[in-house]
Amino acid sequence: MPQVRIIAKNFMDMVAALPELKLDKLYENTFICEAVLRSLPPLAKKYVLQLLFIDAPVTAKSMEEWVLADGLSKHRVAIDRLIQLRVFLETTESGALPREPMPSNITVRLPTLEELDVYALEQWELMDTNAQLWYIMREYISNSEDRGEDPADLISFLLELSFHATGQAYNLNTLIDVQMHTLKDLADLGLVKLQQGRKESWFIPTKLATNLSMSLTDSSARKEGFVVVETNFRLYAYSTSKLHSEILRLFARVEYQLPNLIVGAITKESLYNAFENGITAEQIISFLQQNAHPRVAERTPSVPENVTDQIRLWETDLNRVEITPAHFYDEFLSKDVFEGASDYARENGGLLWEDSKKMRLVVNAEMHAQMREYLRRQK
Amino acid sequence: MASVPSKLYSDDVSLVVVLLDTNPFLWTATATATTFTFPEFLAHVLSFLNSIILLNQLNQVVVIATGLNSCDYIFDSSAPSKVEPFESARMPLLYSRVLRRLEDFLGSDERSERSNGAAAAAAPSSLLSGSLSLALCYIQRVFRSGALHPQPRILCLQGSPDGPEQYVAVMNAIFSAQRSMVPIDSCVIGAQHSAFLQQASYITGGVYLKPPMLDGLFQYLSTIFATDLHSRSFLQLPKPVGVDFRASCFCHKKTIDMGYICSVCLSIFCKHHKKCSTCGSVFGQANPEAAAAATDRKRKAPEV
Amino acid sequence: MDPRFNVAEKRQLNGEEEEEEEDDENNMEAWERAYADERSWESLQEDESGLLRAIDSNALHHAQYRRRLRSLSTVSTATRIQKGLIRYLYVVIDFSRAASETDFKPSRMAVAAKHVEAFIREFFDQNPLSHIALITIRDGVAQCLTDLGGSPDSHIKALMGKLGCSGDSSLQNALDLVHGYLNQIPSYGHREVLILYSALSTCDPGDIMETIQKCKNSKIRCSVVGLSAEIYICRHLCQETGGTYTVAMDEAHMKELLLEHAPPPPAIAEFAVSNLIKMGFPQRAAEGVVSICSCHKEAKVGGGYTCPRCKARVCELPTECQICGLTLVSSPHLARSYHHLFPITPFNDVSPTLPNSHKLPRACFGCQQPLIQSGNKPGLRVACPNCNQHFCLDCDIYIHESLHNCPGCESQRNSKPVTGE
Amino acid sequence: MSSRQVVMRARYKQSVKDPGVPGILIMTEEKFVFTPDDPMSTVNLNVDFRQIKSHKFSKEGSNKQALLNLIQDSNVKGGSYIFEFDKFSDRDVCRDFVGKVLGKLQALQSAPKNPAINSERSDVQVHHEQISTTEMELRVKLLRENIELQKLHKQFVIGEILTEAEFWATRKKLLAGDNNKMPKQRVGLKSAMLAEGPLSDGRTNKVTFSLTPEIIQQIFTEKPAVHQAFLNFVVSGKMPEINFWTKYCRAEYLHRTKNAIAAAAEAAGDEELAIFLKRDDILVKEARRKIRRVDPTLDMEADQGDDYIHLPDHGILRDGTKETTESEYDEYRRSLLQDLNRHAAVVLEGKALDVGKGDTVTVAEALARSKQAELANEISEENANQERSERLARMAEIEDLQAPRNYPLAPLCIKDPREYFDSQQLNALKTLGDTVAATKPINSSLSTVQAYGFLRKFISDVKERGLVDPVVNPETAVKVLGGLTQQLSSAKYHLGSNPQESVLDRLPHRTKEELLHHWMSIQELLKHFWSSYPITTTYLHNKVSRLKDAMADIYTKLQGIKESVQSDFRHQVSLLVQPMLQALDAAFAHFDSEAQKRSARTGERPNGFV
Repeated sequence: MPQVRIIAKNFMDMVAALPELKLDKLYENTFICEAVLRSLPPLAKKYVLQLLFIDAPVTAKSMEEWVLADGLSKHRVAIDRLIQLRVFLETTESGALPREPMPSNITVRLPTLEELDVYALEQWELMDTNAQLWYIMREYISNSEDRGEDPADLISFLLELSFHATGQAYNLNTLIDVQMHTLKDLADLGLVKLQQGRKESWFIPTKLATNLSMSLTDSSARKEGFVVVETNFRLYAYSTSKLHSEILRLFARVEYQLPNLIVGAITKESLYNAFENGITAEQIISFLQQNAHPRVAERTPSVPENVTDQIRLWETDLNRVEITPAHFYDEFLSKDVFEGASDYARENGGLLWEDSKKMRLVVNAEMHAQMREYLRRQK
Repeated sequence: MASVPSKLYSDDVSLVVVLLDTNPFLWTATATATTFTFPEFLAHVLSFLNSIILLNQLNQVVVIATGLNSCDYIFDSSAPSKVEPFESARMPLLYSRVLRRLEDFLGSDERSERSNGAAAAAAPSSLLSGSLSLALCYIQRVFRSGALHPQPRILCLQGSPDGPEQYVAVMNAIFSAQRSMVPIDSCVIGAQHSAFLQQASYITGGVYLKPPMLDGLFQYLSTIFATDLHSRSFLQLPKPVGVDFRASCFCHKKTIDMGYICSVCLSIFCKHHKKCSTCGSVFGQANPEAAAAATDRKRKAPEV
Repeated sequence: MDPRFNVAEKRQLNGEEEEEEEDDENNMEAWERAYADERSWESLQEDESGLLRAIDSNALHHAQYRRRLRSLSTVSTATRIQKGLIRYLYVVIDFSRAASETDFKPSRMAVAAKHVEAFIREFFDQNPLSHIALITIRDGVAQCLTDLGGSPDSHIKALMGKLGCSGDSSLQNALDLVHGYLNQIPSYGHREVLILYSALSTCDPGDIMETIQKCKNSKIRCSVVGLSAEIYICRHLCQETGGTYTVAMDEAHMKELLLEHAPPPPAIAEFAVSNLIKMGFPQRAAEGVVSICSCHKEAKVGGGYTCPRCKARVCELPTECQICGLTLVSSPHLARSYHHLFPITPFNDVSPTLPNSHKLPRACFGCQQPLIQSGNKPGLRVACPNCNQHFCLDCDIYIHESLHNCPGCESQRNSKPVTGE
Repeated sequence: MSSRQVVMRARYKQSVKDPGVPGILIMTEEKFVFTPDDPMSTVNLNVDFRQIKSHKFSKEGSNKQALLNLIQDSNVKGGSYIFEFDKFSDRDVCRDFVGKVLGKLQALQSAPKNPAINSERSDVQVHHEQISTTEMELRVKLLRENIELQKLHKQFVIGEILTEAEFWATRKKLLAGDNNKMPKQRVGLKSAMLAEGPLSDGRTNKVTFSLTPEIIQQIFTEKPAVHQAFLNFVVSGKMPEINFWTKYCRAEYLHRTKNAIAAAAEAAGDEELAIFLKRDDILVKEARRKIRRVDPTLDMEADQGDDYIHLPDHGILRDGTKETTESEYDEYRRSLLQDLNRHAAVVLEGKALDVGKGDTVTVAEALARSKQAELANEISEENANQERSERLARMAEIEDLQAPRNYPLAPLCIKDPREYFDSQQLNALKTLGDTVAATKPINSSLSTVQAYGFLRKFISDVKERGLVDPVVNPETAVKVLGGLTQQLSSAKYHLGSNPQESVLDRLPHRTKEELLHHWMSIQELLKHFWSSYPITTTYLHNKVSRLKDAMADIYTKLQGIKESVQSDFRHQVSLLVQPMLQALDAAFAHFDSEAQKRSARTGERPNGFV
């Protein structure tokens, strides 16, 4: 969602933002090195790799030899990034000296597990989970100093966490208490799941945690969609997930639910519920679009235009009523008094409503004084 | 007919299928010839595999052994496998797994060697056609896996000479790869060039390279063959040497730039024959000039 | 007394009725009609656990494919047979009134055009040495859209430019026209006509039977893909000339039927005339050579090929030399067709209910996909008769339709399917 | 030899001042024809050159008009024809042509029995092509629109290297344009007409039939009686056509309403009408002869016996109601089936519509004539019918009873597929600088067992000791990277600054144009050259030699360009010219070799051409 996009570009920006010393300190940690490597743009990755065993400075020019005409911009970006992260160090003779960011032994990770996702996702509804995650982590880290923690340590711990195999149980007592403390918070965020054993206890990283190290491209978060919305506002969700059905209920009327199919309709009422809960039309639409079933995802728009438009319209409908403080006058002595009053009000552009039969007026509050003044004069 | 879903979920997420030439003669031979030994080779390749996986969490590596008598899958980074209780301090999991499977494979390969006599001794070539076919099947499966899949490419680490009997099969594989837009990179580690791979890379738009300094193999791999397809559109990689697409005739085996093709079996002859030596069909129209004339008439030649 | 009234009335009544019917049509919402036409509910399916899922098109597709493969192989497996590798194919598209029917969405015409494009591409992919020409039928006459040529794009461009349909259809006129052209082509070429026929009748100037005989005598193999219903005259035509007649049930089916004509057909003994064809194998021009290519009339640096006979420069192969008309190919182009000479045998179904089915391989030899269903039951699979390796259905299709190698056989030193008879 | 005609756009003017009439001037050896663009215009010249005594023309100059004035022989009749041309170049073409023609004519007049010229004239006739003016105009249009084409045309046709015919023969596509160049296809008779009922507005008693020329013609072909009647009444002028058709329609109407009694009644009253109402007796006469023609699969009447036809809603009968079967009205009854049969028969006879034959009378007469002809060759058709009916008999068989009639397929046996490898791979390797043969067996003293043993030992070593670290030592790494980079940059340089910008554009405009023009002319010539082989006629022989000479002097011109261009472009130019020269050389070589072959052959073969 917009505000998130703006702030939390990605984790590595923060790493890059760290002072040199802290950064260099981070690089002593294998995990950080790998995380950094992964966060790089494709070209940069390649450069790092190909300079891995080069210990002498390499001239920038010789690097450019490899770049095609239309690749130059990307090339620049990559190099800048590398220098920014102090992976490359510029040396006087305008070359870049690579440092070794990667010890040659790093483990292979395992695929992630369904239920953990769900567990994690329960904390995160409509918005792009990673986006929110970064949003929060960023806050968490930036005010870590206030809590008297070293952001560098924190970062390194987070990254380390991100390289733990998802769904593997790790013993808690391997951790120092700062980390323990952090871990509790993370548990609330759904990054890890704590498990109490008889005497020992473990923590289990979820997918969110392992995603930490990935830079914030939609790609990393994107998964197969499951929702089909049709021009008649009906909505079919091919999903077994409780979570999904819950999310849908937020803004759609779920009509019936088969083992792996949720059928609902987007109605004015259902949407008003959503709006009342502070969910915006944009969020709903983008949710529908992000999770469009592959079949419909091919099409553009993946969600029928008439539906998206209607959703927006209904939202604006809410803001249609405008409130004007006013005064209500009745029990006029005579017809002509009443008409005089109403004319007066009309002339001064304060008349909001009149009922000449029952002789009633509603006049803008600003005019109340004048009205009173006028009426007194009539007497 | 496989049409490739172009939608990819990240620019550089790649699937690299590595075809590893495990022809024992190759290594024993080179062991005598050059200083580059099998262990070194393994070291280079393994750390290459590792770095590929390292580059992107979603990257995927599959290793297929190209044996003398058989081909088989050696390693698949996506395959679920129970975590080993302890990881040997000496090397990461990936390495040990690959090595173990490789050992097993060699065993079975040798056994099948025995089973069908000294076939291999006769033909020193490893079964490239087999491993290529396997790789392509695997890649098709990845394509089927849905709209979101890593972008696949094949890397042949080949040292054995080409096996003539595989020609048709290899060409078929190459064309199928081309059709599904899977580039075949070739890194020739043998003593001589491979015409198979040269064509493969040229036709599928991959890179063909025969590293002059084998002890720098990793450098070649990381500099050129590690480049994901996305980046290849911005980078310049070694151009394929202009492939000579002329043919040589069946009759004298000499290269020709004009010749006669049998319309039935497409065999090539440098001069006109009465009868096709390959498929034995007798050519109805004795005079090729007449045939040529026919085509001439087909061309909008001036009628007079 | 006047009878005319009744007549008139009757007619009027009919008129009204018709209109009412139309109204019914219109009453449907667009989205409703979409369902009514596509009958999408038919493609709903429950798996054993009662879960709803879109129909397993895979299994169906495979089934169809098997049927096709068998029908082909019945002839081909027994003894290896010649294929028409060098084809001269006229694609005739019926753009008569009938093609504007909308039972195919958006219309027969549009769908036909779309799939003909796909077909043309596939055709040249499979028959690099062959030629195609396009013919359309409108207003009872056939018109030549493109002449025989080897470049897919030019055909497609012409076709897309000439959409729109009207008038009657005339099979005879089309056949006459084609016959006129195909009679001139060299004898070794395989003369074929592929007709996409929408109409249910043909409005001919004369006796079509004679035309059919004419085609038969000049060895033109006519095939028809019908879009509406089977028509006697079409079947007769195909029978007489050794072609095939199929009628498409829906768009997907039509696509399949079309693509069946992409691989070269088995050569009919009495039709096949073998001959030597003069061809040139141009060399790639060395880098740095500058020359004006005869196809685009612009200076090209390096690249391109030089015609060995007249030294003209052409940009890509295969092609016919602009200047001297020599057929120019590269050896890979020939190689592309080799798999037609060495087809791989179809795989056999493996019934999962074998006595010792638990011993069956657990994964597809080709792609490693598990062949075990839930509950550890062996899943659907096929086996290669030569190497006895097991494959999943997807690989089966891929292997036979694109790869043309059996990975199992290729992964064995012995039993090369390729070598010899 | 000279080109046989000149076609130019020009304005014909009465006087020099006169703005003149735009049109097309076609000059042949005998005469010149001027056809104005505006068809209304009265100016239409068709003048024999013999009437022309001499010609004048205006001086070339920017502000001057390009005029050509053909002055008539005063003793035939004075006056002159003035033509203005758009360009002087056009004018000169015509002027030269006129000059030639006049020269020739004078020569003829002076010495009518001059054998040389006669022979030349005869030679002239050989390839004189007759072309319609429309064709002409099309060509002119093309020339005007396409400057390059014009250049070529001027250079070769006017330059007498190619004849008009040859020049255009290679451009059939251009000429064809949209209209397809196949013999005009005929449209079949629509069966729709039978179904079409009368149109009736429900209110009045009016019933309207619509008769188009097609329908009328179809009526004639399908209803000989009507045709006959038409000839008798209308053509002979006994009855105005309109009446005739009204009667016809009335009859039709009665038929359609199946009102046999009414029909009978009306027929009694009106003998012309009767003709339409009664069963077509000409048909009945023909029937015996015709029935042979009728495709049994199409004989609808045949299965009228089958009772399902009489089931309600069967639909073949025009209306559901049962046929009244009083025999005396039989002849006034006509079933749809008869119509259908008749229609089928006509279609099979291959009588197609050729619309635009103008008024019905001519149509009718034409048809009558064709009928006569038909009767004449009736007998000759006998056997044709014979085999047709045989074929029909075969078709009539029930599908399922027929034997599956798929053709035997041609078997294929291929000895050794390795052949294919050898044919394609050996030289592919050569280019890679491999001197060794493709499949050099790896020289290995070891047995397979040993070999495998070694390998496995290696692996176990690695497992124990781990990998060599660092995998690559920095020096090698640097060397390799440097090497690769080097290789790349060199390749880049080789490709030139950027391949997008064409070499041509860098050249000075004049040179570029010149080169392109030469290139085009070479293409043109070469096309003609190669397409003339194999040489089978004297004509081709001459043509080829003509072409060869033309190419020869372009060759020299090209050389000239190479010299002329200033030094800094010389390289590119020579690069560009090189391929053209090669192409020409190839042609020359071919020419010579062929010539030798022929001269060799002429020994045994008298005519000398194969």
